[in-house]
Amino acid sequence: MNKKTIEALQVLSISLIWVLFTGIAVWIVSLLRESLRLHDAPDASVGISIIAIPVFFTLASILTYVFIGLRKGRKEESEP
Amino acid sequence: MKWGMVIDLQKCTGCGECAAACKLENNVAIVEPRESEMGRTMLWMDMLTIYEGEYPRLRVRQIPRPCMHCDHPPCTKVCPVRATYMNEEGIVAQIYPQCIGCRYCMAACPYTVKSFNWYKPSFPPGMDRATNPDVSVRPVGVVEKCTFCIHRLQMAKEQAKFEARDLREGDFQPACADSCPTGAIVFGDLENRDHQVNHLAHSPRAEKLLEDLGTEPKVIYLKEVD
Amino acid sequence: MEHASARPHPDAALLNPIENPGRTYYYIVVGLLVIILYTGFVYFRQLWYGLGVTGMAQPVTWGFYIINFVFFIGISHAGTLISAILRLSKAEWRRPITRMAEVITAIVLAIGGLHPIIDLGRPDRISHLFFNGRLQSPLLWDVASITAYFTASTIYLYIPLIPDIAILRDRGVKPRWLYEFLSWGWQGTERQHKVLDRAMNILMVMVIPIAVSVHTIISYIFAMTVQPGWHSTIFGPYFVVGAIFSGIAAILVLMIVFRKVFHLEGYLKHIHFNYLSILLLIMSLIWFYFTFSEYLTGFYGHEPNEMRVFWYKFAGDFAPYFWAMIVCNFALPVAILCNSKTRTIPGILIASISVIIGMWMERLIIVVPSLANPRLPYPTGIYIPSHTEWMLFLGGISVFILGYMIFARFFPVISIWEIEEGRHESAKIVAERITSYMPDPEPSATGE
Amino acid sequence: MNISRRAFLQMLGATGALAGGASRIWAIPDEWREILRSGPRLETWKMSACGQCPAGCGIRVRLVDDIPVRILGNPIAPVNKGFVCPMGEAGLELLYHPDRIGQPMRRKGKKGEPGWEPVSWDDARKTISQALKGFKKGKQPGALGFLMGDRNTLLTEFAGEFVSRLGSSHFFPWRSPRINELGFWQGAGEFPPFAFDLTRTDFLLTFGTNLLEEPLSPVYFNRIYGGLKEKRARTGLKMVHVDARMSQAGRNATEWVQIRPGSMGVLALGMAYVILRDQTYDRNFVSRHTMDFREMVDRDYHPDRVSEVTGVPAQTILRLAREFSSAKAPLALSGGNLSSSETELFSQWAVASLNALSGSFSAKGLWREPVPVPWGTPSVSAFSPRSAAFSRKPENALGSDMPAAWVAERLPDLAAAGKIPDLEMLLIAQVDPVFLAANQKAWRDWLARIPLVVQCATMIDDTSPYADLVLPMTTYLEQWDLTLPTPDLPFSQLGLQQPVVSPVGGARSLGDILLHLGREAGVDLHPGSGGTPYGEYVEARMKQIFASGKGTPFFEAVSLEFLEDLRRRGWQVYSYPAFQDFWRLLREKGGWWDPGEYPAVDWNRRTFLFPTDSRMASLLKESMIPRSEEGGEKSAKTPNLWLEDGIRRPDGPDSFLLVPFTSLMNMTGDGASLPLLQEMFGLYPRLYWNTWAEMNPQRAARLQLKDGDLIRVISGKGVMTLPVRVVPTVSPEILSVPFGQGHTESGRHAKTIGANPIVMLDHRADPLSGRNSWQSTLVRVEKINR
Repeated sequence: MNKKTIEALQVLSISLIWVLFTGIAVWIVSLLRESLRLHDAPDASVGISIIAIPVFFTLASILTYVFIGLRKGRKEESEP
Repeated sequence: MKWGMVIDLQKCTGCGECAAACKLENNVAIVEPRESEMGRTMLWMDMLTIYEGEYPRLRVRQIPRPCMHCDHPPCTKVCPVRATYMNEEGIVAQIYPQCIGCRYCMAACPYTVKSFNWYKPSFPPGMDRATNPDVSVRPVGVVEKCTFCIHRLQMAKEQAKFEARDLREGDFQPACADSCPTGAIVFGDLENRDHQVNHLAHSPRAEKLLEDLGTEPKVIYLKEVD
Repeated sequence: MEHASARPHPDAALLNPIENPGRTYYYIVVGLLVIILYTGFVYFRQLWYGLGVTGMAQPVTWGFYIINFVFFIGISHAGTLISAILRLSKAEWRRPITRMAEVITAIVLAIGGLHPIIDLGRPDRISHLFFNGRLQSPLLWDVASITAYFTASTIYLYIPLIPDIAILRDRGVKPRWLYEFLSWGWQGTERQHKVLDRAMNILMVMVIPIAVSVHTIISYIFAMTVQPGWHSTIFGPYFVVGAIFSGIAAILVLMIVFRKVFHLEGYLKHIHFNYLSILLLIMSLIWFYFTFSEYLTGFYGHEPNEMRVFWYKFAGDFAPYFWAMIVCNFALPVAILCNSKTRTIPGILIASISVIIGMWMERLIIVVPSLANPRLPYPTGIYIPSHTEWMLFLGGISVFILGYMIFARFFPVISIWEIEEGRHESAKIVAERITSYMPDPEPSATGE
Repeated sequence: MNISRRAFLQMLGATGALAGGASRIWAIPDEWREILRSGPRLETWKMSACGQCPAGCGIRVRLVDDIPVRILGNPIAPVNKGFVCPMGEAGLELLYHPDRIGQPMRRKGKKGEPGWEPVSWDDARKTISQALKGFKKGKQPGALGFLMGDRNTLLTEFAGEFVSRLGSSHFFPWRSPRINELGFWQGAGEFPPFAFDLTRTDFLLTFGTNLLEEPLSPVYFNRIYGGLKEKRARTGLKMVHVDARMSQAGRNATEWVQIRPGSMGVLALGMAYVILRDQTYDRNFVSRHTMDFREMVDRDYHPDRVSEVTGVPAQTILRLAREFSSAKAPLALSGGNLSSSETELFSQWAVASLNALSGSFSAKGLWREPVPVPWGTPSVSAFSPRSAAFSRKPENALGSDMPAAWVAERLPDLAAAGKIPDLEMLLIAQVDPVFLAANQKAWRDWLARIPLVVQCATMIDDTSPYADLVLPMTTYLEQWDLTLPTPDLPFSQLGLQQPVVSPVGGARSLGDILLHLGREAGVDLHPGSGGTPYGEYVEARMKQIFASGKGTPFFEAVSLEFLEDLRRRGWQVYSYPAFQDFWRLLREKGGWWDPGEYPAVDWNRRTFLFPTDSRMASLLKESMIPRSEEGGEKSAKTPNLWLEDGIRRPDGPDSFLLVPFTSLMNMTGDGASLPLLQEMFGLYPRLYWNTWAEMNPQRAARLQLKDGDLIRVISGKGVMTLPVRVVPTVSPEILSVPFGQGHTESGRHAKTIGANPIVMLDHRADPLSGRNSWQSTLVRVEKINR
């Protein structure tokens, strides 16, 4: 497998992870709205979502940070 | 509008007719011997037996036990998919097509009133014909329990609408109240001053099961004084 | 390069299992696959007929599936949490241990996370959870927290793995593309190291609260109900302690196994076992303290329903399990680990295994008795797990072993680069750190 | 099959009408399912009368598109006022039972071997009518016998008529014992016994009589008990239940008195002794309406002795006696299934005399005199409509004037004793003697000896293997009949049974079968054409009622007094100028009743005889029935002697007195074939689909038995393995086992479920009444270690 495809795959995987985490965030928010609509213990729900959503995004951003960082940090000659 | 039930233990003879009527009215599956030995028998209306004292002072209390339809139901809180919830008329209802069968509500119910369809509900061959057409038969793998015969409420409402009037007391009676030979089970709107249950609920004999849990049952017992 | 391991690597022992796995490896894999397939069939049967094939009934509506759920998640706490703590506290002896620990987490968490789904009466309706879920139910808190923990710990496993992957890539181990893909172009430059360290530092701080939250929330599943024996404020920390406890035991067992199988005596020295087993001993004591206060309050309050459950555990049908649990979790490990003579590798192995069994029993004792003793005058419930449930338990364990073996087949179970780093730098760093603890030399001394 | 069913369900779900369950039933025509699926779902209600037990409650059946889906109570039926019992609820399970036979069955193998081949109705009819013609020619008079389960309907009387028209007197109605019947028969020469009005008593003393769980009229009595319980909180009404087991009657009483089985008569006389000694007895009544009072007084039943015999503390005896005699309207009841012991007749007699002494009979309106139904005497006089199944004819089975029903259970013994000739042919209908009788073996042998045994049944039951031919009979939901006034109730009613659906399969109603058979044998019981001639007979009988102008079709609730008043002033509550209107009303309302309550008993025409030694001795001589088994020599003893050993005590720590009891879920034993009842059977002990044994905690502790352990119960007759329920509601001396399970046939739901305590009973009987005893069998109990 040549370098190009592999790099493409790597970028793809990172973006997929973003998609996944955004999905989770959206899901939690929708549940939140649901619980507000039925007003069953929205406070608990709010609390959870406040914690959960940032956690997921931090994780995603760490990954991206590492990814980009490593690419930036490569030696010059490794560039084709 | 808050539906509730009063069971007068001073009148109740513990004949068990309420339980039988309930099973037939709601198409509650009949569990075959091997299964029921494991404790999978389904009774929406059960009969509790309590032995008090010793002979010659022995008294045996028999307590019909439907779902308590709590005002603060421990079961609805824990349901992850809103398959059980309290409707605006105070009835704790089950949505069978919604239930994922996690059985959390069963674990959370302090009265243990819920039963689970471990297998596809089976009716004695022949009886499947005679099931009550007004009540859906539950699929396998969902939790079920007493619904205060909510289907009858629907029909009563339609009837009332058709006759262009409001619901009257007695229009809507669950099967157990309907079939109690001694009239020990009274059903009605706890908030409506004209309804009998409203008065009975405030009688000095009134008590609730596990009152201290603060679940606020809407099934109220009038205790046996003699 | 067709030939791997052209030039001898200082840590060849670590690369060996990857570069030329033995034949027995494949035998074991096949064996495990057979078990797993059969388990799959058994589960399919359950899908087909419904949960009736299990031993559950009213009032004991939760059985092995929930027990194992709690148990596996508990085990998973070993890894990430321990390694994070060790990393954070800059314990140098952590280097050969961390990765093994992290791998446990990743795999066991996946297995444990599946159990609630196995337990569902209608798994086909799982989507309801996403479209009409309700956040007020502790079950959903779990879904959220476990997902978070799983992702976090996999990332936490992956990032320190990158340099090792790069090593494998450079040694041209097959499949090249895999390592190429996963190594993210690591070349070990200064800059890359800096990036890696920074990411690690953020992660280890993040992971710890998540890990704690996960098991706390699992305990909430029980504690949020009003059932006797469950409705207790101590449950959160109690579960977390139990989790770490069983986790450490699991790590120890694994370490001993790998040490034997891959001849890692050079890496896993007695000192590692010694430190970890002392940690285990401490956890055992803490666990006992929690258990004690949990039951004492229940007993002293003497609330009838509580007492019914209490006696059911202490003198009733569950007494054998209860006392066995006390022995496995407290008496035996403490006896073995207190004494430095018995704190040998075999001793530690025995202690850890007994702890794992004991912790499983603890979960059993938490879940079943409260359900079996309803508040109203019903007969006490009976629960006899069926063949299906046993098989799924066994299957879960085999999946874990298989997963671990596959990981060990492709990646080093001990972080090579961290070891190297340790070789070169740690001595210096530690020396500096120690001097920094030391009181400064007397000014007068230099004055002369 | 599954798939199709699921599709079917979804389909119904869409239309809102859901039905589920297995689809392998032949009993139901398939087109019904079609109708239910695609029908317009028109709801209709049909009135009829329940036939599950002799109570004859009014029922109303809900039909959707003419398919019955539910049975409820008829709100205007005076007995049950719109309520039914679980057995009544389960009626449709009987109608739809998958094991109902669709056509006549001929036994393949030898007698006693199941294994059947279907035959056509014509063949069956030929076989029978040939036999019958023989009797008509008067070859062997009386070689025809008819054993019939008496459901207290007109059909019993009709069947009796059928038999006597064929020149035989061997009609043996089989029915569960009634309250007080033996006592009043002996004490006041009354049969049927007086009715009583529970609502008027202020001290109810029941000697083992369990009105709530016996097939008298459980719904009625549950209703009344509910009222009494509510009332007693205000009026201080006392309800005392004397029995070895705390049955529902005991649980709903204010006090339960444990007593040794069989010794109730002794307790009653013990109380009488106290009353006499205190001089608190009803002087007026005693002096005017009784005999043998002197002898009565002489007899010594000192409390200490009584307490020794009965196990009831002397203080309790004194207290009960004084409370009872000081009550304004005391009422003591005895009799019924559960109290049948070796001293039963004596006990009932003693209890009746307790009523006489305590002034119960003088209390206003407490005891009522049954009024015959106002239809003239039937064409054949042997069977009075009030008491179907009662004959005083000299050629009666016993040769005395004992009601034949009292001994139906012991026919084999009578045959063995030569009291009845060897039968050529025996018809059996509506009863399952091999399951019900204590002397099973004797029954098997006797049935095996009879050349032709024909059974009319809805499904193959335990007796069928001994029948040569089984004719498929309709259930009460597919046939015409009239339920007769319930004994013991203070008013009379006739419930109209009418076909709710056309007969399922090839079943025919017993009435029609008999009519056809009769005609073929040259006896025309009722001139009538058409498909259901028996229906026409029923109609004809109602014509007589119409002619009498008495009573009214069931009528919406108005107070009895008001209706009575209307009637007296010549009003009719409904207007029915022609019989057709009357008949239409009957079918709409579900029955006829006379709103006027029975008149109070008039003692001026009667005297009450006290149970003295001399009387019992003479009675013993008169009604001595030699028995095939051990009883023979015992019956020669003098009353005191047999009384003493008629009361048994357990010997040894593992020895118990086996006491079967009936439960509301399966009063007659037929309930076992209905799944709903099989499940409800264990409602109280929470042992569904099973038989259990109830044991007192003390004894259980001594035997190291925990609740739920398995025990082996061993008697002279057999062995049962049962789970034990350790409950404080049984006396330490007895082991209480529910009756109704342990069928060998009777359909898939009854087969091989539970055990039958009746099988275990030693074959002992009350030498006076000749009725088998349920309470005099000692058993040993062994623990089974799992």
